[in-house]
Formats: sequence, structure tokens, C-alpha cells
Amino acid sequence: MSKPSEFDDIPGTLVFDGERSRQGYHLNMFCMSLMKPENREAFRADGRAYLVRFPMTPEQAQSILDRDWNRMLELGGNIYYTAKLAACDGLSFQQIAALMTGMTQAGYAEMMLHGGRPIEGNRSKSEWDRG
Amino acid sequence: MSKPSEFDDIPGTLVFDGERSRQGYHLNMFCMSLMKPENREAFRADGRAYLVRFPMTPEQAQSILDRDWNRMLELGGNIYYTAKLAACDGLSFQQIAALMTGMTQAGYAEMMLHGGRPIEGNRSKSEWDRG
Amino acid sequence: MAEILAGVVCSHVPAIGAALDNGKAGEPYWRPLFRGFEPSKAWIAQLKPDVVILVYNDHGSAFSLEMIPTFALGCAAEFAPADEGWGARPVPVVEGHPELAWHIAQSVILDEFDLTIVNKMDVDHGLTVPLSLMFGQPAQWPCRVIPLAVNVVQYPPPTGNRCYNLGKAIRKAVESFDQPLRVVIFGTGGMSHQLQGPRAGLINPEFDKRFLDRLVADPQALARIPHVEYVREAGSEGIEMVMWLIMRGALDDTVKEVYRFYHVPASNTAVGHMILENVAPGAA
Amino acid sequence: MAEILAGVVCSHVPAIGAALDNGKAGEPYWRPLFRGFEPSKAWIAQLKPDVVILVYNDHGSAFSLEMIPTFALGCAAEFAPADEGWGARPVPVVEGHPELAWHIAQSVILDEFDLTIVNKMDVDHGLTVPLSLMFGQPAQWPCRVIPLAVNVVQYPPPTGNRCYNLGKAIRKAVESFDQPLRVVIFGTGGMSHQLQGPRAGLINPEFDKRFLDRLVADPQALARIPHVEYVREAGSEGIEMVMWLIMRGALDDTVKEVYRFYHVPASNTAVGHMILENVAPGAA
Ligand SMILES: [Fe+3]
Ligand SMILES: [Fe+3]
Repeated sequence: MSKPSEFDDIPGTLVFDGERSRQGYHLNMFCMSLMKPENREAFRADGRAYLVRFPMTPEQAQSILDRDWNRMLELGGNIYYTAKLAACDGLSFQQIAALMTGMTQAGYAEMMLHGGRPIEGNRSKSEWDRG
Repeated sequence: MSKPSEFDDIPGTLVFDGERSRQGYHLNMFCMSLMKPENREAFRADGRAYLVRFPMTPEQAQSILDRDWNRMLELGGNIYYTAKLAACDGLSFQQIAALMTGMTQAGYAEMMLHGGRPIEGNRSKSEWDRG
Repeated sequence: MAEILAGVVCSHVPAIGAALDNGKAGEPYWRPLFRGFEPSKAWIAQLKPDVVILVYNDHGSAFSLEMIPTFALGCAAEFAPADEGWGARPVPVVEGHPELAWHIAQSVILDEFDLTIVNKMDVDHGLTVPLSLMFGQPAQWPCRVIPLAVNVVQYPPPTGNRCYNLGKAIRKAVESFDQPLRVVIFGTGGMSHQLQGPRAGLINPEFDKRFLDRLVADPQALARIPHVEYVREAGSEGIEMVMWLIMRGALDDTVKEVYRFYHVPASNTAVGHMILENVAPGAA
Repeated sequence: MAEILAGVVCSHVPAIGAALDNGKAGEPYWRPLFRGFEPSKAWIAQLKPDVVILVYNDHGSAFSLEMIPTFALGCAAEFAPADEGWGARPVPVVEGHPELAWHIAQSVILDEFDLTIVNKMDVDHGLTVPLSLMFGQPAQWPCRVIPLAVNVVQYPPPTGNRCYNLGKAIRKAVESFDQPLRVVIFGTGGMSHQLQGPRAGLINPEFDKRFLDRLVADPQALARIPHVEYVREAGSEGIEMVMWLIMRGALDDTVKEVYRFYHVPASNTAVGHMILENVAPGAA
């Protein structure tokens, strides 16, 4: 049911395998519901009340209310689904990516303009530990 | 897009290939809608009005109103879908099967009790033509 | 390690479910049929599988023409009986086995089967009638069930060969699952029947019996039967038998036939049923 | 007889669509990117294909977690742009080619690809951004489009080898269609990008360029790259590149590279684009 363990050595990366998919099912289905304008309005009007429609865990609901983008992924969210929450908030993919890296928006944009995050030093968790 | 032509030699048999599926799309989607009790009620209350929800051809709508089970298939219906209309009418699979063969209910039931329609003489259209 | 102990084939005629649900199982028309399944009920009650992988076809109930998957594996925690136009069957909700189902899904996709993973699906008579025949009318089904829905409604269904090989991939997946589960696989649908048009009621017992014989002894030959032969010889809905090859592929090359039953008619249909055991269960 | 004339690969970053839709294509950030597609727009305007087979992945827009098909072929007459959370893109409705799509579906299923046939599907940026890049902003798309949605969101995606072989089966299907259609196949997604978590923004131009080189000259080697290598080297969403192999499988073993463009950045992503022609179009 899980992916091969080699994936676990890739730093800063969660693979959306069956286990995560089951864990995050309702969180992701909530995100997808925001594709309908009427749902976006209801969610914007009262987020906590809207979330009750989706039987997720309290931690998952809180991560959404906190807009804690990394936490959502740790709790089974998938980036393509959480991106719909970002879109509902008027945030671009680049804006939430910067938030997830812990960099400033300007710093992240600058990194991208200079060719992005290099692969050297970012292949293996062992490289991050050393850094 | 169509099936191999050998299928066309089988008597009394329509294969639900892509062509038929496209032709019968709305007719079959109508049948499937009858899986919901509220839709069955609406259809029973006013069949003609209910059918307007599905953009099918006038011939298809008429075949439904006429409960012309063979005609529905000729117009792209699939038996597993039209069976939902039968169920809504309180008819069993055996009852509509008898109707489609042109036999009486008693005659069809009797045939089934005696082992069903034999394969001999029923493999090829040429055998039906001879008969 | 999980293990596939046996395979069951079994027709899934809706009228059988209706007869049971409406208390008609004791009537002269139905009594011989249900009597034919008594040894099977005793057999499976003794075997006590943890999980049944149930190969069947949806009959335009869970899947509409909007989306037609060739192979759809049910990975959800539960599956409700479908309302096929006369209300849902009064049978228990089907409990799935998400861990094993996801494991199978991952394994067979990496083995290059292009599965559709399904997490929300009502199950129609194609799935619930075989459960009723094998387990009777309990308040709760005695084991978990993983539904595998195969398209045989929209032409073209998968080839027999593809089904047979999918069975082999499922077996490999089950045997690489790290819990000691006892698994039985059901292949359902068939035998000869035609529900549509002027040829409705077609029954070809010679074809059916030879199919059962070869299912035991020469499944590779069966896997080469073209679709047109099923439709011509066994009726337009006889094509459902192609699904039995998935069950067969998941068993040993050599199996022991422990039970066989063949009956005509159930409504428009011949009913075929067989139990096959792997020769050395526990030795795998 | 229909014929596949050429293949196009092209990233499908949502920000590219937003830049076009919001009139920002002339801004310094975006100008180099759109300029890189000018030769391609001229090329395809001259080629005038009747049909584009567009291989892409749905990003949780048409398919939810309820049902996750590995390969889903769009057989409908039209496909509306999806609302991905900020309203649908203001681009034309996509007209399908149901006859050819159904023909391909039938042919590849009989060739033992376990396709899901889809008759109702909204199409997200994965499909509409490549159309915008290649055709600009017309009032109506200049050709029919057959969407082929590949699962790369839920692990596991199909293997590269499976994608490559599906491309070959699609080619065979197209060439057995009895209308003289001129077909181009697009492979979209990639190149290196990671959208999630602390490693977001990863760009690996060496991997990307080597991928483009091998896509031309040694696709068989590419087809053996395991999933983990895409994720490690090209980022978690770099796995989308596996879809390019479907495009490549549908072309000749030897192809002519007529154009290549590589650009960093578009939002979080490297953009890769290439046009490959069959060496002897018309000779097939
Ligand atoms: Fe059936
Ligand atoms: Fe993408």
C-alpha cells in the first residue's frame, strides 16, 4: 500500500500514496468543493461552519483555518487539491510555494528568477542533515 | 469505432458499441435517473414532462412512452439501463424479455422451464432467414 | 503474508436476490437453486475467509455512461447496496478492506494494469447476489469484501487474456501483503443468458459445461475465446463469463474442483457455480 | 486513413494561462516565454491539424478522489474549461472528436490497455494552457481535441514503459481510422518542478535537457526511468513528464526535432517545449 522506501529519502517531499490519500480524503474533498462559486462564498462567510460538512479530523480542520499549507500536506492533503483553497484565497501557486519553503515572497521569487532551487544538495535527506 | 462485422451475423442481438452508446446516451441516462425514488415519482406523475429533462430524439422519447422495449434498444438503449425503467414499472427482467421476444409471458416462462431457447438454429441470421 | 485459498464462480441474476428478499426461496421454482448452494454455504462457513475479492460487473448502477472504467477496484471502507429502480436490496452494507485494496491497486498499476481506483461506489445485484448465495441472509456479512468491477456493458470489454493476466497480478499483490489474511476470490456473472431482443432466453448448456470443464483444466485455452464467440454461443450477456478468468488467473495452474452446480432456469439465465481450491493451500 | 504527423511537448503551468488571460503576456517576466512559442504557433498554423490528441493530467478538477482512472479518454462532443477555484479560464469550449476518440478507445482496449471512457469532463489548465500556448487566443480553437487524462496525482502513476506502449497503441488505432484526418499529439506537464513543501522551487536543467535529448534519440531508455528518479531529480510534480512518453510512443522510432525551447522560470516551474515530426509524413 505504501510507496517504495527510497521515496522517503527525498527531502522536503511527501508522496501522495494510498495511505496519505486515505488520511486526507475529506480534507481534499473539501478543497475540491471550492470549485463551485456558491461553496467559496459559504466558506468565506463562515469557514468553521462550512468545514463541518466534511468529516475530517480537528487537526485537519485547524490546519485549513490556519492556512498552514505544510501541515495540510502532512495530514494527507495533496498540493493540487490545497491549491484550490489557495485560489479561493486569491493566492497564486508561487505564493503558497514560498509560504511552504519558509522563505519570504521576495526571496522565493528571486530564487526562481535565478534558476530556482538547485538540485545539488537537495537530492537526499542526508544532504539536508549535513547542511 | 464499431465492433467487428462478425457480430452483425448474430440474430436478434444488438451489441452496445460506441456508435450505439453515443446514439442512446440521453435515453440511457434517463433510465439511470430512475434509480432515485424522487425521480421515479416525477416520471410516474408526468412522463412526457419528465423526459424533457433529457435531450433525446422524439423517437427515443416516444419509444419510452410506448414502452416499446425493442425499439428503445434499436435507438441506442442498453438493456441494463432500460431494465431500470422496467423496475420502475414493477416489471421483472423475465417480463420484459418475454415482451421483446414477442412471445406470451406464459409461453416464454414455459420455454425457460424447458431449458430455454436452444442454441441450434439461433447462431446466425442465415438460420433465422431459412426458418 | 496474505494468501488466496480458493476461487468461487457464481452467476449473479437479480431475480435470485429478489426471491430471497421476498421470502420465495422455498417455492418449487427456486428451491432446487438454493439447495444447490447449501454445500457451498457449509464450505465457506468452514473456510472462514477474512476477505473476498469479488469480481463482478456494475450494471449501469454505480457507473453511468459519463465514465466507464475497464477495471475499477473498490478501495473504500464500505459500499452501500444500490437502488436499481425498485429500492435497494435489504442486505447489509458491504465492508471493504482499504489496506489490502490499496495495496492491490498499487501493485497491479506498477505491473502495468491501468486500474481505476474507486472510493465511492454503490454495489448492485452483481455483487450482492453472490454474497447472498454463499452467505445466506446474515445481519452482517461475515467477511470484508473488495469489489472489482469489470466493464462488460459497453463494448469492448477487456479480452479474456487480459482478465486472466489481471488475476495473476492480483495474486502476486495479495501474496506480497504483510498481514496473514485468508482470501477467497469470486468470479461472477454468466452463464449463458441473453436478456435483450428477439433472441432473449438463449441457453447453451453444452457451451456452459465445456466452459466449466476448461475453467478447471485449460484456462489458457479459455483465455483465447474471442468476444464474438461468447455473444454468439452464450448470449449477449453471456459475455460476463470473461470475468471468471480473473478469478482463475489468481489461482494455481492446477486446481482441485471441490464442487460444481449447474441449473436452468433462473429467470432468463443458466446458473453456473463452482468452487476451486489451490492444491496446496498453506504451502504457498 | 488518419495519420499522426507530429508530436509536441509542452509544460502546462497555470500561471501561464493567468498571464495570458489577464493581459500580462507582454510584461518583462512573461515576454521571453511567449516569444519562445511564436515559431510553434507559426508551425502549427501552417500544419493545420484536424485533431489534436492532448495527453495531460487532471489536477483534481474533473476527477476527485472518488474515482481515479489511470488513463481516461475523452469521447464527448465537447469539454468545458474547469473552474479551478478562481473561475473558469475565459477560453473557448473544447470541441472533441467522438468518432475518432471512440475508435481509439475500442482499439486500445482490445490491445489490452484498460482505458476509462469518459463522456462528461471539464478540462483544467493541464489541457487549456498548452492550447493557449500553441494557438494563442482565438474565438474558437482551430481544431478538434481528444483529451487523454493520465493519473499522475495519486501514487502510483503508470510506468514510463506503459505510457510509451500506450502511445504505440494509439498510433495503431489512429492509422486504422477510415477518415483522412491529420493528427498531432501533445504530451504536456513538467518539466522539473516541485510545488509542495520545503523543497518547492526545485529546478534541474541538466535533467530536463538530458530528458529532451533522450526523448528525441533514445525514448526506450527514458521509458525505463523509475518514478523515484523523476521525483528526486525533477521534483515531486516533475513526475508529469512520464506523460510525454505517450506522445513519443505514437511517433516513429526516428523523428526529426524541428524546434526546442527551454525557459526558467514560469512561476515555480521550468518550461520545456519541443516539436518532433515523423521523418516521412505522408509515407506511412
Ligand atoms: Fe450481470
Ligand atoms: Fe500539471
